[in-house]
Amino acid sequence: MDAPTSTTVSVQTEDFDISAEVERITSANREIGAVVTFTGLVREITGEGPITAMELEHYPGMTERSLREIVEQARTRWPLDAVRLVHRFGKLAPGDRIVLVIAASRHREAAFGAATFLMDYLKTRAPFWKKEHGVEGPVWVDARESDQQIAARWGRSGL
Amino acid sequence: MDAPTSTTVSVQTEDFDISAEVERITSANREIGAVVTFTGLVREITGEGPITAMELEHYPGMTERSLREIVEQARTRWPLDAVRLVHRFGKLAPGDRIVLVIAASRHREAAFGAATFLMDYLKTRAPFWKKEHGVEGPVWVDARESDQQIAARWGRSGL
Amino acid sequence: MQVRYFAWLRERVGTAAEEIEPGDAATAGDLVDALIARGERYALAFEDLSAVRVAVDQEMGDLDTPISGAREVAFFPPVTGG
Amino acid sequence: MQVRYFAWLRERVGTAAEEIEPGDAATAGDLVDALIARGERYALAFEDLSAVRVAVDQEMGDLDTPISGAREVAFFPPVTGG
Repeated sequence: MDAPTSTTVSVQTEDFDISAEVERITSANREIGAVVTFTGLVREITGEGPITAMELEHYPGMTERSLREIVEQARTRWPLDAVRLVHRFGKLAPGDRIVLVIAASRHREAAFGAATFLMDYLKTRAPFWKKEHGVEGPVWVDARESDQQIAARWGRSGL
Repeated sequence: MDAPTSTTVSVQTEDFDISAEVERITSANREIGAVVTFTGLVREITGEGPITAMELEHYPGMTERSLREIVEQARTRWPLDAVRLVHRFGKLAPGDRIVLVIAASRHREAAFGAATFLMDYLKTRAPFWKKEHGVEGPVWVDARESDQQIAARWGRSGL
Repeated sequence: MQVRYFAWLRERVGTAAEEIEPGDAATAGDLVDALIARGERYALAFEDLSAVRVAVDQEMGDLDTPISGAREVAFFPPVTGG
Repeated sequence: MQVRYFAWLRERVGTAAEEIEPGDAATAGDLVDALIARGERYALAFEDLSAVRVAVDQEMGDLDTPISGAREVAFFPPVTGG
Protein backbone atom coordinates (compact mmCIF):
# COMPACT_ATOMS: atom_id res chain seq x y z
CA MET A 1 0.00 0.00 0.00
CA ASP A 2 1.16 3.50 -0.84
CA ALA A 3 1.65 5.12 2.52
CA PRO A 4 1.57 8.92 2.09
CA THR A 5 4.49 10.79 3.59
CA SER A 6 2.17 12.03 6.32
CA THR A 7 2.03 8.56 7.88
CA THR A 8 4.64 8.54 10.55
CA VAL A 9 5.38 6.52 13.62
CA SER A 10 7.72 7.83 16.32
CA VAL A 11 9.04 6.11 19.42
CA GLN A 12 10.88 8.70 21.46
CA THR A 13 11.78 10.00 24.91
CA GLU A 14 10.90 13.59 23.91
CA ASP A 15 7.51 15.19 24.53
CA PHE A 16 5.23 16.09 21.59
CA ASP A 17 3.00 19.04 20.75
CA ILE A 18 -0.53 18.15 19.65
CA SER A 19 -1.16 21.36 17.69
CA ALA A 20 2.15 21.14 15.85
CA GLU A 21 1.50 17.51 14.91
CA VAL A 22 -2.03 18.27 13.71
CA GLU A 23 -0.83 21.33 11.79
CA ARG A 24 1.83 19.29 10.02
CA ILE A 25 -0.86 16.91 8.78
CA THR A 26 -3.56 19.41 7.84
CA SER A 27 -1.39 22.08 6.25
CA ALA A 28 -0.33 19.55 3.61
CA ASN A 29 -3.85 18.43 2.70
CA ARG A 30 -6.84 20.74 2.29
CA GLU A 31 -9.23 17.86 1.76
CA ILE A 32 -9.12 16.85 5.41
CA GLY A 33 -12.36 17.75 7.17
CA ALA A 34 -11.96 15.82 10.41
CA VAL A 35 -9.02 15.28 12.75
CA VAL A 36 -9.29 13.13 15.87
CA THR A 37 -6.47 13.03 18.39
CA PHE A 38 -6.00 10.83 21.41
CA THR A 39 -3.51 11.79 24.09
CA GLY A 40 -2.67 9.43 26.92
CA LEU A 41 -1.31 10.94 30.14
CA VAL A 42 0.38 9.60 33.26
CA ARG A 43 -2.27 9.65 36.01
CA GLU A 44 -1.16 10.78 39.44
CA ILE A 45 -3.53 8.43 41.25
CA THR A 46 -3.85 4.83 40.13
CA GLY A 47 -5.61 1.82 41.60
CA GLU A 48 -2.56 1.38 43.88
CA GLY A 49 -2.49 4.96 45.18
CA PRO A 50 -0.43 7.99 44.21
CA ILE A 51 2.62 7.55 42.02
CA THR A 52 5.71 9.69 41.73
CA ALA A 53 6.98 8.42 38.39
CA MET A 54 6.31 6.00 35.59
CA GLU A 55 8.92 4.11 33.58
CA LEU A 56 8.11 2.91 30.09
CA GLU A 57 10.15 0.08 28.63
CA HIS A 58 9.77 -1.05 25.03
CA TYR A 59 11.20 -3.48 22.49
CA PRO A 60 13.23 -1.38 20.05
CA GLY A 61 12.73 -2.55 16.50
CA MET A 62 9.63 -4.59 17.20
CA THR A 63 7.87 -1.51 18.59
CA GLU A 64 8.22 0.53 15.41
CA ARG A 65 7.32 -2.50 13.35
CA SER A 66 4.16 -3.25 15.33
CA LEU A 67 3.08 0.40 15.25
CA ARG A 68 3.50 0.50 11.47
CA GLU A 69 1.46 -2.69 11.16
CA ILE A 70 -1.28 -1.21 13.34
CA VAL A 71 -1.37 1.86 11.06
CA GLU A 72 -1.61 -0.31 7.95
CA GLN A 73 -4.50 -2.25 9.53
CA ALA A 74 -6.33 1.02 10.16
CA ARG A 75 -5.72 2.15 6.58
CA THR A 76 -7.35 -0.98 5.19
CA ARG A 77 -10.43 -0.36 7.34
CA TRP A 78 -11.03 3.39 6.91
CA PRO A 79 -10.37 5.99 4.18
CA LEU A 80 -7.68 8.00 5.96
CA ASP A 81 -5.80 11.03 4.73
CA ALA A 82 -3.20 10.79 7.47
CA VAL A 83 -2.26 8.85 10.57
CA ARG A 84 0.32 9.75 13.18
CA LEU A 85 1.49 7.72 16.19
CA VAL A 86 3.92 9.01 18.79
CA HIS A 87 4.78 6.88 21.83
CA ARG A 88 7.23 7.94 24.48
CA PHE A 89 9.44 5.69 26.58
CA GLY A 90 11.76 6.21 29.55
CA LYS A 91 10.93 7.94 32.82
CA LEU A 92 7.82 10.10 32.99
CA ALA A 93 6.09 12.08 35.75
CA PRO A 94 2.39 12.41 36.62
CA GLY A 95 0.68 14.63 34.08
CA ASP A 96 3.24 13.85 31.36
CA ARG A 97 2.01 12.88 27.92
CA ILE A 98 2.67 9.23 27.00
CA VAL A 99 1.09 8.61 23.63
CA LEU A 100 -0.43 10.55 20.76
CA VAL A 101 -2.65 9.11 18.05
CA ILE A 102 -3.95 11.27 15.21
CA ALA A 103 -6.35 10.11 12.51
CA ALA A 104 -7.40 12.51 9.76
CA SER A 105 -10.01 11.97 7.10
CA ARG A 106 -12.62 13.74 4.99
CA HIS A 107 -15.39 12.91 7.45
CA ARG A 108 -15.52 12.30 11.15
CA GLU A 109 -16.72 8.68 11.15
CA ALA A 110 -13.44 7.43 9.67
CA ALA A 111 -11.34 9.66 11.92
CA PHE A 112 -13.13 8.57 15.10
CA GLY A 113 -13.23 4.92 14.06
CA ALA A 114 -9.56 4.79 13.16
CA ALA A 115 -8.35 6.65 16.26
CA THR A 116 -10.37 4.31 18.51
CA PHE A 117 -9.06 1.26 16.67
CA LEU A 118 -5.47 2.49 16.75
CA MET A 119 -5.59 2.94 20.53
CA ASP A 120 -7.33 -0.41 21.09
CA TYR A 121 -4.70 -2.21 19.02
CA LEU A 122 -1.82 -0.24 20.45
CA LYS A 123 -2.95 -1.13 24.00
CA THR A 124 -2.94 -4.85 23.25
CA ARG A 125 -0.27 -5.28 20.54
CA ALA A 126 2.51 -2.73 20.88
CA PRO A 127 5.43 -3.98 23.03
CA PHE A 128 5.47 -1.38 25.80
CA TRP A 129 5.49 -2.04 29.54
CA LYS A 130 4.75 0.42 32.31
CA LYS A 131 6.29 0.42 35.75
CA GLU A 132 4.79 2.73 38.34
CA HIS A 133 6.78 4.14 41.22
CA GLY A 134 4.44 4.58 44.17
CA VAL A 135 4.50 4.51 47.95
CA GLU A 136 5.05 0.75 47.96
CA GLY A 137 7.99 0.92 45.58
CA PRO A 138 8.08 0.13 41.88
CA VAL A 139 5.29 -2.05 40.48
CA TRP A 140 4.85 -3.36 36.95
CA VAL A 141 1.41 -2.39 35.70
CA ASP A 142 -0.92 -5.31 35.03
CA ALA A 143 -2.54 -5.54 31.63
CA ARG A 144 -6.25 -4.72 31.81
CA GLU A 145 -8.45 -7.66 30.87
CA SER A 146 -10.95 -5.09 29.55
CA ASP A 147 -8.41 -3.93 26.96
CA GLN A 148 -8.33 -7.43 25.49
CA GLN A 149 -12.12 -7.53 25.39
CA ILE A 150 -12.31 -4.11 23.75
CA ALA A 151 -9.75 -5.02 21.10
CA ALA A 152 -11.68 -8.22 20.36
CA ARG A 153 -14.52 -6.18 18.85
CA TRP A 154 -12.34 -5.52 15.80
CA GLY A 155 -12.00 -9.26 15.16
CA ARG A 156 -8.88 -11.33 14.70
CA SER A 157 -6.18 -9.85 12.55
CA GLY A 158 -2.89 -11.08 11.25
CA LEU A 159 -0.90 -8.81 13.56
CA MET B 1 -25.21 18.55 38.14
CA ASP B 2 -22.03 20.15 39.43
CA ALA B 3 -20.30 21.29 36.30
CA PRO B 4 -16.58 21.72 37.04
CA THR B 5 -15.07 25.01 35.98
CA SER B 6 -13.27 23.19 33.20
CA THR B 7 -16.54 22.75 31.29
CA THR B 8 -16.69 25.57 28.85
CA VAL B 9 -18.54 26.33 25.69
CA SER B 10 -17.34 29.07 23.33
CA VAL B 11 -18.96 30.43 20.20
CA GLN B 12 -16.51 32.78 18.58
CA THR B 13 -15.05 34.17 15.37
CA GLU B 14 -11.47 33.68 16.61
CA ASP B 15 -9.38 30.63 15.88
CA PHE B 16 -8.41 28.22 18.67
CA ASP B 17 -5.26 26.32 19.61
CA ILE B 18 -5.73 22.62 20.31
CA SER B 19 -2.64 22.24 22.51
CA ALA B 20 -3.48 25.29 24.60
CA GLU B 21 -7.05 24.09 25.13
CA VAL B 22 -5.88 20.60 26.09
CA GLU B 23 -3.19 22.00 28.39
CA ARG B 24 -5.73 24.17 30.19
CA ILE B 25 -7.80 21.09 30.96
CA THR B 26 -5.04 18.68 31.90
CA SER B 27 -2.85 21.03 33.93
CA ALA B 28 -5.73 21.48 36.39
CA ASN B 29 -6.41 17.77 36.88
CA ARG B 30 -3.74 15.09 37.29
CA GLU B 31 -6.29 12.29 37.32
CA ILE B 32 -6.99 12.62 33.62
CA GLY B 33 -5.50 9.72 31.69
CA ALA B 34 -7.19 10.17 28.31
CA VAL B 35 -7.92 13.21 26.18
CA VAL B 36 -9.75 12.95 22.86
CA THR B 37 -10.04 15.96 20.58
CA PHE B 38 -12.04 16.42 17.43
CA THR B 39 -11.22 19.26 15.06
CA GLY B 40 -13.44 20.05 12.10
CA LEU B 41 -11.87 21.89 9.16
CA VAL B 42 -13.16 23.68 6.08
CA ARG B 43 -12.51 21.33 3.16
CA GLU B 44 -11.28 22.90 -0.06
CA ILE B 45 -13.12 20.44 -2.28
CA THR B 46 -16.71 19.52 -1.51
CA GLY B 47 -19.33 17.54 -3.41
CA GLU B 48 -20.01 20.72 -5.44
CA GLY B 49 -16.39 21.40 -6.41
CA PRO B 50 -13.75 23.72 -4.99
CA ILE B 51 -14.79 26.46 -2.61
CA THR B 52 -13.14 29.78 -1.86
CA ALA B 53 -14.85 30.52 1.45
CA MET B 54 -17.38 29.26 3.95
CA GLU B 55 -19.77 31.39 5.97
CA LEU B 56 -21.12 30.11 9.24
CA GLU B 57 -24.32 31.60 10.60
CA HIS B 58 -25.67 30.74 14.04
CA TYR B 59 -28.47 31.59 16.45
CA PRO B 60 -26.89 33.63 19.26
CA GLY B 61 -28.26 32.64 22.63
CA MET B 62 -29.78 29.37 21.47
CA THR B 63 -26.38 28.19 20.23
CA GLU B 64 -24.69 28.49 23.62
CA ARG B 65 -27.73 26.99 25.30
CA SER B 66 -27.86 23.97 22.99
CA LEU B 67 -24.12 23.38 23.31
CA ARG B 68 -24.37 23.44 27.10
CA GLU B 69 -27.28 20.99 26.94
CA ILE B 70 -25.25 18.69 24.69
CA VAL B 71 -22.40 18.79 27.23
CA GLU B 72 -24.76 17.95 30.09
CA GLN B 73 -26.13 15.01 28.12
CA ALA B 74 -22.59 13.70 27.63
CA ARG B 75 -21.86 14.11 31.35
CA THR B 76 -24.84 11.95 32.29
CA ARG B 77 -23.61 9.20 29.96
CA TRP B 78 -19.87 9.08 30.69
CA PRO B 79 -17.62 9.81 33.70
CA LEU B 80 -15.87 12.90 32.34
CA ASP B 81 -13.24 15.06 34.00
CA ALA B 82 -13.62 17.85 31.47
CA VAL B 83 -15.41 18.80 28.30
CA ARG B 84 -14.67 21.72 26.00
CA LEU B 85 -16.59 22.89 22.93
CA VAL B 86 -15.45 25.72 20.68
CA HIS B 87 -17.42 26.56 17.54
CA ARG B 88 -16.50 29.38 15.21
CA PHE B 89 -18.85 31.45 13.10
CA GLY B 90 -18.43 34.10 10.41
CA LYS B 91 -16.34 33.82 7.26
CA LEU B 92 -13.74 31.06 7.03
CA ALA B 93 -11.33 29.89 4.33
CA PRO B 94 -10.41 26.36 3.18
CA GLY B 95 -8.17 24.73 5.78
CA ASP B 96 -9.54 26.87 8.61
CA ARG B 97 -10.60 25.22 11.83
CA ILE B 98 -14.38 25.29 12.44
CA VAL B 99 -15.04 23.33 15.59
CA LEU B 100 -13.14 21.81 18.50
CA VAL B 101 -14.48 19.17 20.86
CA ILE B 102 -12.41 17.91 23.78
CA ALA B 103 -13.43 15.13 26.15
CA ALA B 104 -11.14 14.15 29.03
CA SER B 105 -11.54 11.24 31.40
CA ARG B 106 -9.60 8.71 33.45
CA HIS B 107 -9.82 6.10 30.71
CA ARG B 108 -10.10 6.24 26.97
CA GLU B 109 -13.51 4.57 26.53
CA ALA B 110 -15.32 7.51 28.14
CA ALA B 111 -13.22 10.10 26.29
CA PHE B 112 -13.78 8.48 22.88
CA GLY B 113 -17.46 7.79 23.56
CA ALA B 114 -18.19 11.31 24.74
CA ALA B 115 -16.27 13.04 21.94
CA THR B 116 -18.09 10.96 19.32
CA PHE B 117 -21.44 11.66 20.97
CA LEU B 118 -20.72 15.39 21.31
CA MET B 119 -19.97 15.68 17.60
CA ASP B 120 -22.98 13.58 16.58
CA TYR B 121 -25.30 15.75 18.67
CA LEU B 122 -23.64 18.98 17.68
CA LYS B 123 -24.06 18.08 13.99
CA THR B 124 -27.80 17.52 14.38
CA ARG B 125 -28.81 19.86 17.25
CA ALA B 126 -26.65 22.97 17.39
CA PRO B 127 -28.12 25.87 15.38
CA PHE B 128 -25.33 26.53 12.88
CA TRP B 129 -25.67 26.82 9.12
CA LYS B 130 -22.92 26.67 6.54
CA LYS B 131 -22.87 28.52 3.24
CA GLU B 132 -20.16 27.61 0.79
CA HIS B 133 -18.81 30.04 -1.78
CA GLY B 134 -17.80 28.08 -4.86
CA VAL B 135 -17.56 28.49 -8.60
CA GLU B 136 -21.36 28.55 -8.92
CA GLY B 137 -21.81 31.25 -6.30
CA PRO B 138 -22.90 30.85 -2.68
CA VAL B 139 -24.77 27.67 -1.74
CA TRP B 140 -26.28 26.72 1.61
CA VAL B 141 -24.94 23.33 2.63
CA ASP B 142 -27.56 20.58 2.83
CA ALA B 143 -27.84 18.62 6.05
CA ARG B 144 -26.48 15.09 5.64
CA GLU B 145 -29.15 12.44 6.10
CA SER B 146 -26.38 10.19 7.44
CA ASP B 147 -25.79 12.60 10.33
CA GLN B 148 -29.38 12.06 11.47
CA GLN B 149 -28.95 8.30 11.25
CA ILE B 150 -25.69 8.41 13.16
CA ALA B 151 -27.18 10.55 15.93
CA ALA B 152 -30.11 8.15 16.22
CA ARG B 153 -27.80 5.49 17.69
CA TRP B 154 -27.73 7.44 20.94
CA GLY B 155 -31.54 7.20 21.27
CA ARG B 156 -34.04 9.96 21.79
CA SER B 157 -33.12 12.63 24.28
CA GLY B 158 -34.90 15.60 25.71
CA LEU B 159 -32.71 18.08 23.85
CA MET C 1 -43.77 37.97 19.57
CA GLN C 2 -40.29 38.03 18.03
CA VAL C 3 -40.03 35.82 14.94
CA ARG C 4 -36.54 34.99 13.70
CA TYR C 5 -35.31 33.44 10.47
CA PHE C 6 -31.94 31.87 9.71
CA ALA C 7 -29.93 30.78 6.66
CA TRP C 8 -31.96 30.52 3.43
CA LEU C 9 -35.22 31.10 5.31
CA ARG C 10 -33.83 34.46 6.37
CA GLU C 11 -32.77 35.21 2.81
CA ARG C 12 -36.16 34.28 1.35
CA VAL C 13 -38.20 36.15 3.94
CA GLY C 14 -35.84 39.10 3.54
CA THR C 15 -35.36 39.82 7.22
CA ALA C 16 -33.57 38.23 10.18
CA ALA C 17 -36.21 39.09 12.76
CA GLU C 18 -39.53 40.84 13.03
CA GLU C 19 -42.24 41.51 15.60
CA ILE C 20 -45.37 39.52 14.73
CA GLU C 21 -48.75 39.58 16.47
CA PRO C 22 -49.57 35.86 16.63
CA GLY C 23 -53.34 36.43 16.78
CA ASP C 24 -55.06 33.11 17.39
CA ALA C 25 -52.09 30.98 16.24
CA ALA C 26 -51.78 28.25 18.86
CA THR C 27 -48.85 26.33 17.41
CA ALA C 28 -45.73 27.06 15.36
CA GLY C 29 -47.58 25.52 12.40
CA ASP C 30 -50.47 27.96 12.85
CA LEU C 31 -47.92 30.78 12.88
CA VAL C 32 -46.46 29.49 9.60
CA ASP C 33 -49.95 29.59 8.05
CA ALA C 34 -50.41 33.16 9.21
CA LEU C 35 -47.00 34.12 7.82
CA ILE C 36 -47.68 32.50 4.42
CA ALA C 37 -50.85 34.58 4.21
CA ARG C 38 -48.67 37.70 4.46
CA GLY C 39 -47.30 37.25 0.95
CA GLU C 40 -45.04 35.81 -1.67
CA ARG C 41 -41.72 35.92 0.23
CA TYR C 42 -43.15 33.91 3.11
CA ALA C 43 -44.87 31.47 0.76
CA LEU C 44 -41.49 30.86 -0.91
CA ALA C 45 -39.68 30.49 2.41
CA PHE C 46 -42.20 27.97 3.71
CA GLU C 47 -42.95 26.15 0.44
CA ASP C 48 -41.33 22.92 1.66
CA LEU C 49 -42.20 22.45 5.32
CA SER C 50 -40.17 19.22 5.49
CA ALA C 51 -37.09 21.46 5.23
CA VAL C 52 -38.17 23.82 8.02
CA ARG C 53 -37.11 23.43 11.64
CA VAL C 54 -38.57 25.33 14.57
CA ALA C 55 -37.36 26.61 17.91
CA VAL C 56 -39.70 28.12 20.49
CA ASP C 57 -37.97 30.29 23.07
CA GLN C 58 -34.67 28.84 21.89
CA GLU C 59 -35.68 25.23 22.48
CA MET C 60 -35.95 22.84 19.52
CA GLY C 61 -39.58 22.08 18.72
CA ASP C 62 -41.67 21.33 15.66
CA LEU C 63 -44.73 22.66 13.88
CA ASP C 64 -46.99 21.23 16.59
CA THR C 65 -45.18 23.00 19.44
CA PRO C 66 -47.49 25.45 21.27
CA ILE C 67 -46.42 29.07 21.01
CA SER C 68 -48.83 30.74 23.42
CA GLY C 69 -46.83 32.90 25.80
CA ALA C 70 -43.61 32.41 23.81
CA ARG C 71 -41.35 35.44 23.48
CA GLU C 72 -39.46 34.13 20.46
CA VAL C 73 -40.14 31.68 17.64
CA ALA C 74 -37.43 30.84 15.11
CA PHE C 75 -37.57 29.10 11.74
CA PHE C 76 -34.54 27.65 9.99
CA PRO C 77 -33.33 24.79 7.79
CA PRO C 78 -31.84 21.60 9.24
CA VAL C 79 -28.64 22.53 11.02
CA THR C 80 -25.26 22.00 9.34
CA GLY C 81 -22.69 22.95 11.97
CA GLY C 82 -19.75 20.99 13.29
CA MET D 1 19.90 -17.45 18.84
CA GLN D 2 19.36 -14.16 20.63
CA VAL D 3 16.87 -14.47 23.51
CA ARG D 4 15.46 -11.24 24.93
CA TYR D 5 13.47 -10.54 28.08
CA PHE D 6 11.39 -7.50 28.96
CA ALA D 7 9.78 -5.94 32.04
CA TRP D 8 9.53 -8.29 35.04
CA LEU D 9 10.71 -11.25 32.98
CA ARG D 10 13.93 -9.33 32.36
CA GLU D 11 14.23 -8.52 36.06
CA ARG D 12 13.65 -12.13 37.15
CA VAL D 13 16.00 -13.65 34.60
CA GLY D 14 18.54 -10.97 35.47
CA THR D 15 19.52 -10.06 31.93
CA ALA D 16 17.95 -8.23 28.98
CA ALA D 17 19.38 -10.48 26.30
CA GLU D 18 21.60 -13.49 25.92
CA GLU D 19 22.86 -15.85 23.25
CA ILE D 20 21.24 -19.28 23.66
CA GLU D 21 21.90 -22.46 21.68
CA PRO D 22 18.35 -23.75 21.09
CA GLY D 23 19.47 -27.37 20.71
CA ASP D 24 16.49 -29.45 19.64
CA ALA D 25 13.89 -26.90 20.81
CA ALA D 26 11.36 -26.72 17.94
CA THR D 27 8.95 -24.18 19.43
CA ALA D 28 9.07 -21.22 21.80
CA GLY D 29 7.55 -23.49 24.42
CA ASP D 30 10.39 -25.99 23.98
CA LEU D 31 12.83 -23.13 24.44
CA VAL D 32 11.09 -22.14 27.70
CA ASP D 33 11.51 -25.72 28.95
CA ALA D 34 15.22 -25.59 28.11
CA LEU D 35 15.56 -22.23 29.87
CA ILE D 36 13.76 -23.42 33.01
CA ALA D 37 16.25 -26.32 33.19
CA ARG D 38 19.04 -23.72 33.42
CA GLY D 39 18.10 -22.76 36.95
CA GLU D 40 16.13 -20.94 39.60
CA ARG D 41 15.93 -17.50 37.99
CA TYR D 42 14.42 -18.92 34.81
CA ALA D 43 12.02 -21.13 36.77
CA LEU D 44 10.82 -18.04 38.63
CA ALA D 45 10.48 -15.99 35.44
CA PHE D 46 8.47 -18.69 33.70
CA GLU D 47 6.50 -19.99 36.70
CA ASP D 48 3.20 -18.69 35.31
CA LEU D 49 3.17 -19.26 31.57
CA SER D 50 -0.28 -17.69 31.24
CA ALA D 51 1.48 -14.37 31.97
CA VAL D 52 4.19 -14.87 29.35
CA ARG D 53 3.97 -13.54 25.80
CA VAL D 54 6.30 -14.46 22.96
CA ALA D 55 7.67 -12.80 19.87
CA VAL D 56 9.69 -14.65 17.28
CA ASP D 57 11.83 -12.42 15.06
CA GLN D 58 9.82 -9.45 16.36
CA GLU D 59 6.45 -10.90 15.34
CA MET D 60 3.90 -11.76 18.03
CA GLY D 61 3.61 -15.50 18.46
CA ASP D 62 2.86 -17.94 21.24
CA LEU D 63 4.48 -20.93 22.90
CA ASP D 64 3.59 -23.11 19.90
CA THR D 65 5.35 -20.84 17.41
CA PRO D 66 8.24 -22.63 15.64
CA ILE D 67 11.64 -21.10 16.31
CA SER D 68 13.81 -23.04 13.92
CA GLY D 69 15.85 -20.57 11.93
CA ALA D 70 14.77 -17.65 14.10
CA ARG D 71 17.41 -15.04 14.88
CA GLU D 72 15.61 -13.62 17.91
CA VAL D 73 13.04 -14.88 20.41
CA ALA D 74 11.61 -12.56 23.06
CA PHE D 75 9.64 -13.24 26.23
CA PHE D 76 7.62 -10.59 28.04
CA PRO D 77 4.45 -9.99 30.07
CA PRO D 78 1.20 -8.81 28.42
CA VAL D 79 1.84 -5.35 26.99
CA THR D 80 0.70 -2.24 28.89
CA GLY D 81 1.50 0.66 26.59
CA GLY D 82 -0.73 3.44 25.35
